[in-house]
Amino acid sequence: MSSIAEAFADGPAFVPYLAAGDPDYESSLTYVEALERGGADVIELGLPFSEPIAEGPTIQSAIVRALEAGMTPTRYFEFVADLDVDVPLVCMTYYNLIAQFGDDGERGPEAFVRRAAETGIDGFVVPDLPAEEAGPLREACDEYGCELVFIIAPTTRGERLERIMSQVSGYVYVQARLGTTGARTALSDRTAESLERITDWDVPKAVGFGISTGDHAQRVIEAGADGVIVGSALVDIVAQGVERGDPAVTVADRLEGKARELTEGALRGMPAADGGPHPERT
Amino acid sequence: MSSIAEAFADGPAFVPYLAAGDPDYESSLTYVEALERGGADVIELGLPFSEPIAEGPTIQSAIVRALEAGMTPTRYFEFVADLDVDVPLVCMTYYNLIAQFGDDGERGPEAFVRRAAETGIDGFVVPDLPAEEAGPLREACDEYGCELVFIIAPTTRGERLERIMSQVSGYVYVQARLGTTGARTALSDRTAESLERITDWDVPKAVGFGISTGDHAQRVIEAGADGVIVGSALVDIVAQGVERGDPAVTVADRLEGKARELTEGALRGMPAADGGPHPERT
Amino acid sequence: MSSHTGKFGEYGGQYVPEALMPAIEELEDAYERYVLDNEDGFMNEFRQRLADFGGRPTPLQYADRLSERYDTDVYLKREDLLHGGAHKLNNALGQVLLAKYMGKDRIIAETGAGQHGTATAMACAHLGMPCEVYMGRRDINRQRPNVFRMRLNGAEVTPVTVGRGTLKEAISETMRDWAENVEHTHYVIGSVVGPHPFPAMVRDFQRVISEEAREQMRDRAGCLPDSVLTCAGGGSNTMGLFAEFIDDEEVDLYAVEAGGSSLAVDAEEGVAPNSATLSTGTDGVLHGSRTRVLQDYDGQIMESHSVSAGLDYAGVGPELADLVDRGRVTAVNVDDDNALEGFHRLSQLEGIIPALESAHALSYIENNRDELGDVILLNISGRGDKDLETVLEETHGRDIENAPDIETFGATGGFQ
Amino acid sequence: MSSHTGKFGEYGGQYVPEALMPAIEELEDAYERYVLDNEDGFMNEFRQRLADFGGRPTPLQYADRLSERYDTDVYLKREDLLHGGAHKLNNALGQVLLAKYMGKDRIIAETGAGQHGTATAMACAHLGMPCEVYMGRRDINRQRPNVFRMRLNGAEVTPVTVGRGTLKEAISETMRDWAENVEHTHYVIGSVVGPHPFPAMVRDFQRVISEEAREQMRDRAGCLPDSVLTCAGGGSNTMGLFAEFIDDEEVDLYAVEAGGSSLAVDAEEGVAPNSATLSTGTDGVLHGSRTRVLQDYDGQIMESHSVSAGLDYAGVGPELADLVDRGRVTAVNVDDDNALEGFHRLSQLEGIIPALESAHALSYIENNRDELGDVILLNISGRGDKDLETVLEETHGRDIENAPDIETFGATGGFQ
Ligand SMILES: Cc1ncc(COP(=O)(O)O)c(C=O)c1O
Ligand SMILES: Cc1ncc(COP(=O)(O)O)c(C=O)c1O
Repeated sequence: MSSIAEAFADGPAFVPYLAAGDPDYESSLTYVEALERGGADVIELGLPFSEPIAEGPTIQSAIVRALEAGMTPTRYFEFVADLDVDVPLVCMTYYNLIAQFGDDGERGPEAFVRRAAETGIDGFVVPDLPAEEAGPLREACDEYGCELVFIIAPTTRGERLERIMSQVSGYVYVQARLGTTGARTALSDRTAESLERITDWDVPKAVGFGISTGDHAQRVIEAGADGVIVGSALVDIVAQGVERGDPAVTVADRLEGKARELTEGALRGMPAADGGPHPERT
Repeated sequence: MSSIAEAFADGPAFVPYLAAGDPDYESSLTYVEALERGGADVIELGLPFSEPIAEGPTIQSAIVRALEAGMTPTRYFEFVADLDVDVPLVCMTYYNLIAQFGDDGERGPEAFVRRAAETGIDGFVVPDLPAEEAGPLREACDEYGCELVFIIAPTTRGERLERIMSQVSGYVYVQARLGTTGARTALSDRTAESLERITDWDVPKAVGFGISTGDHAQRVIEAGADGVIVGSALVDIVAQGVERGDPAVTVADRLEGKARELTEGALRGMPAADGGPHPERT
Repeated sequence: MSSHTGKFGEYGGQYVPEALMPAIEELEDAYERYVLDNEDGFMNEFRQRLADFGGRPTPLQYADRLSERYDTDVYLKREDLLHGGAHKLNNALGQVLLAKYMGKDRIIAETGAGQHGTATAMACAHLGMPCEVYMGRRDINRQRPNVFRMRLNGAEVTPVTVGRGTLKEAISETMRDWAENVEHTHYVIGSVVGPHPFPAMVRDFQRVISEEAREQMRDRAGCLPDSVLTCAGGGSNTMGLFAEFIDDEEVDLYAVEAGGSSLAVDAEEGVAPNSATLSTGTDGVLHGSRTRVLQDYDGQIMESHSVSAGLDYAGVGPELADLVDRGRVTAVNVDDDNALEGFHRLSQLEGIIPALESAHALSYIENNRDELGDVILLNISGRGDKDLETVLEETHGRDIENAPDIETFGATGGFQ
Repeated sequence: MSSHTGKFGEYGGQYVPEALMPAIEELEDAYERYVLDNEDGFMNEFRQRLADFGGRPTPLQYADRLSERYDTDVYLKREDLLHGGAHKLNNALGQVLLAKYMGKDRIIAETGAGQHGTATAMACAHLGMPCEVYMGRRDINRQRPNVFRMRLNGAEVTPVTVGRGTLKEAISETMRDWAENVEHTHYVIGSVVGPHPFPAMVRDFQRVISEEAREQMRDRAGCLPDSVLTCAGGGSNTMGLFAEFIDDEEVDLYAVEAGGSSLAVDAEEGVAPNSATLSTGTDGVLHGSRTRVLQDYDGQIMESHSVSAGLDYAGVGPELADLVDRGRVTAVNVDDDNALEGFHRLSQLEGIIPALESAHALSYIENNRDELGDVILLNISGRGDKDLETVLEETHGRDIENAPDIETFGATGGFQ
């Protein structure tokens, strides 16, 4: 059983996202570590790309901050190595950085995955890489024992669902609503419907896009998800810290607090042992 | 013999121009009177029109000053009546003012000429009225005993010359060079050539456009002209007075001086009794 | 009406300084030989260049959304698509080419809004002729992009500072230059105004508009229009659009002038707050011909006004004045506010930003739909790019029904 | 090269968020049915509207004075005469019409210089579709007239403030909007870039340029050109002009990119002082497709630069990249200074003020006349009215051989 599979094994998983190096290398290390203290089961760690077409304004800004502070793919792997966390790490980035990555005279997905795996990355999410174009990355993941997470959108149906199912591993990232990443105050009611389409998939289902409170997390789990992915709500805390000039420890405490709120919300949503929304997993 | 014919009868005629009412009614009266003292044989008195297409910048500006000071056709005739001069007056204006002139319920050339003749005008020059369109004005002039002066340009030739010859009376205004009115430092050498084309005309030939010194005047007369027409060089003196804020008497004195210079220059150009450039006129 | 005599009823003629008469006679001769008799294939070359360089034929477009709005068939003749952005090139190219055939080696022109100046500068660059354009100082300041375009095309732009510094002063100034350099210079006048043969010749260069439009109407609509509308400043696009329809007695012709801010005239001040010469002017002599003009009781020419610089002229073509007198053309007018509304309406409904001049004609339909019959032909004489600044300024602070919110065009925020 | 697979050699594909994939598949289907198979007469309506509303065909003009200068036959394809002032309308009208056929009820688009945005806004007004255009904050400030034109046509213009606030950011932002509203919104992309089917579809909408030009060359010159040149930003006018000549092996095709101020790239700073993607770029994935891009060693996209906003893009169409790789198209470039010279040259010699984009292609002839053969076809992709301010600023202080003296364009005096 892979480390990611294990993370989803007992109870709902809380999967937070932060952009590596936002707003600077050192602070960012402490922020990611705070997430683990707050209960993270898996951490999605963004490798910043200059054209993040799947992100909303919050994460875009985080990426700009990280890039301006000097984050690069090479620094990213140093960052991962420097991180003191025990939970599995998923690298979230865009395909061009993977395609261009050079190591030991080689370029492309294999070089990237090899280095990532060596450094301690357990899986990948690449929002601009549809299943149709994923061949080379899928192979590299297989070779180095990494997971390749895919996103399914509310609009994904029919053949596309099947194509993704045949490629996905680790977990499936269920996009709760259309659009880009970003915290919302109201939760999309398309979540349950989305989950229904994939009840028979044999990977855990983690729901993301717009989750910002413990209450949201609870309801997502109640709707049948195996995990909640939260990005913008956490990045907001980093942004706020930058804006107010708060010391890194204060920001880290807030992140830990928010993570705990979300972890607990998710736990509250877990079905009772006597069955409930997740009959298949009792 | 008309008064204009008389003015040309003995020796070369000096024909100065000023715009009536420039820069104001009262000063302008004294300026015109100064011209007579300086030796004017005939005075061309401009009736200002808003679009003086045949004038250069100097006379344009004079016209703008006169219009702004309230000159109108009606005021113009009052001006003529108020003038204390004995030499013949030629009204120089544009055709629209003649065509629009209203008097006693009538409009147009006849009304205009009647009023002008009553007031003491002896002739007209209308630079935008070619011989082809001059019928109505010609008739009115005949009726009221006025002269109708035409301009011939260096480019006027053949049929056009004849058409003008058949209509002209008083004198023919020989344009010394192409273009619009305006004082020049050098004199056009087209003058003699222009005069040659009309040696057989039975009206006096007055040359204008660009004459500004006694020396010019002399040479024009030597070239065979019967008179010199001078406008811009005189208007320049008025403009200078306005600019410097000189009292009207000072300006009038200067005008008289300039007029005298031109009169004398013209006289110097007169052929000796034993013949010379004007054999036909001994 | 015989254009050969240079008279249209009472109007027309040649009221110019003697120095110009020989040139005008020479031009008359050239007009008859090259334009009317196609000597040396002049008209063929003209037509060919209008096509290749100018982009003729311009389309006739069925305006879906206007037609729906007015429950009638509205066809637009798209002179805005001509090179330079207005019908002006038809005339400028014709005259510059004619000057070449005549052996002239210099071109002068006046311009108000700058459209005729830019068209002339383009034609001169195209045909390799030196070009000088006179433009009022005030117009230069109002129409900088057009000044710059002329300069880019290699023309000199000479400011005219006399008087109010607008079109009428620029025309006078150009005539003065012509009087001086008449032997080797041709004066490209910008509309169907001035002494004969200009009104007839400019009309004949613009006639291509109605030659095409009449044919296109037959092809597209299967019939002639019930009414034909366009704006009239000097009236060159007007005569160009009307020319071939004049003998079609069943077709109503409308010349839409600029009503400005009011039709009242302050003769005391010598100011007309409009340019509706055909409606409010009287017979007079201006810039070389007898025609309708805006003048005071004495015959002094008045300052005209319109939100659209291209219509802002105190005179009008003598032939058009005569057609109105004879009842063949109906002279109407549209004021500044309604012209702006027409401008915004066409921009939003059809995706065509018209010249403010053309917007006058468009707006006439809005309030007079019933008298215009079932098939309307409207000339879009030019595009509105030149008018963006003016529209911005003039729309601001007025209550223009359908204008987008352009206050937000400021330095910050979006433009929702 | 089969466009049906969405691949051009190594290039192309569909690298977009999953949320967009269904829409892209729907679009693929619509492209095949309506565009390729002319279902419901889509292509007929498209062609008709391009003619009546757009002003097609645009002329092919023999350029007398350029031909003389280069002692060769230079023909200009006049896309500057298309409605809106550039070839952009061909594509915008095609896509907006397609969106209507697909039952979409909202249009979004990105724009850099504003040309694609204005073309889309015009097409939307014409077809009655609501329209929102994303535009970088910096571009908004540089291109105010185009912003105003879009607003006049009823479009919303939404500023993009991320990053440097130019085209690349605007494209990303439009993709985000699309990802959110994909079910009822169509994204009208502005060039032959983006995920399949955009590159093939946009090419097919622009193909009309070469369909006309090839025929016109045969009619006018009696032969095909030896070389065909045009500028390439994303490459839509380029592919449109090349499409029908690709099988004519004897015809040389030149894509002229913006050399900016230098071909050197500062990978350290992430800045390319040019937009010569085909010459200096490397394989990468940008905005949904694999193509040549300007990127640093890590794969971060670089800021490109060109004096001409419409060429200022870090990517290029995948099909064009492939044609260059395969040796069918020659990629060359012209720097800012030479482009400005070309701009002034065409303005003065032919009376056509070209877009700065088009000026690049023109200038290539100046210095490479010998390799181009005896008959040259050059596309004037747009007119330069939009560039007046830029040209004024950029010419000032440079030593541009044939520029008019524009320092005197100041507040006083003449413009001799
Ligand atoms: C677009 C446009 N339409 C109309 C006019 C008015 O001129 P005319 O009445 O001679 O057609 C102008 C003059 O500049 C113009 O630019
Ligand atoms: C006139 C003109 N030409 C060329 C271009 C470059 O675009 P493309 O390479 O897609 O033709 C643009 C882009 O805005 C343009 O406006």
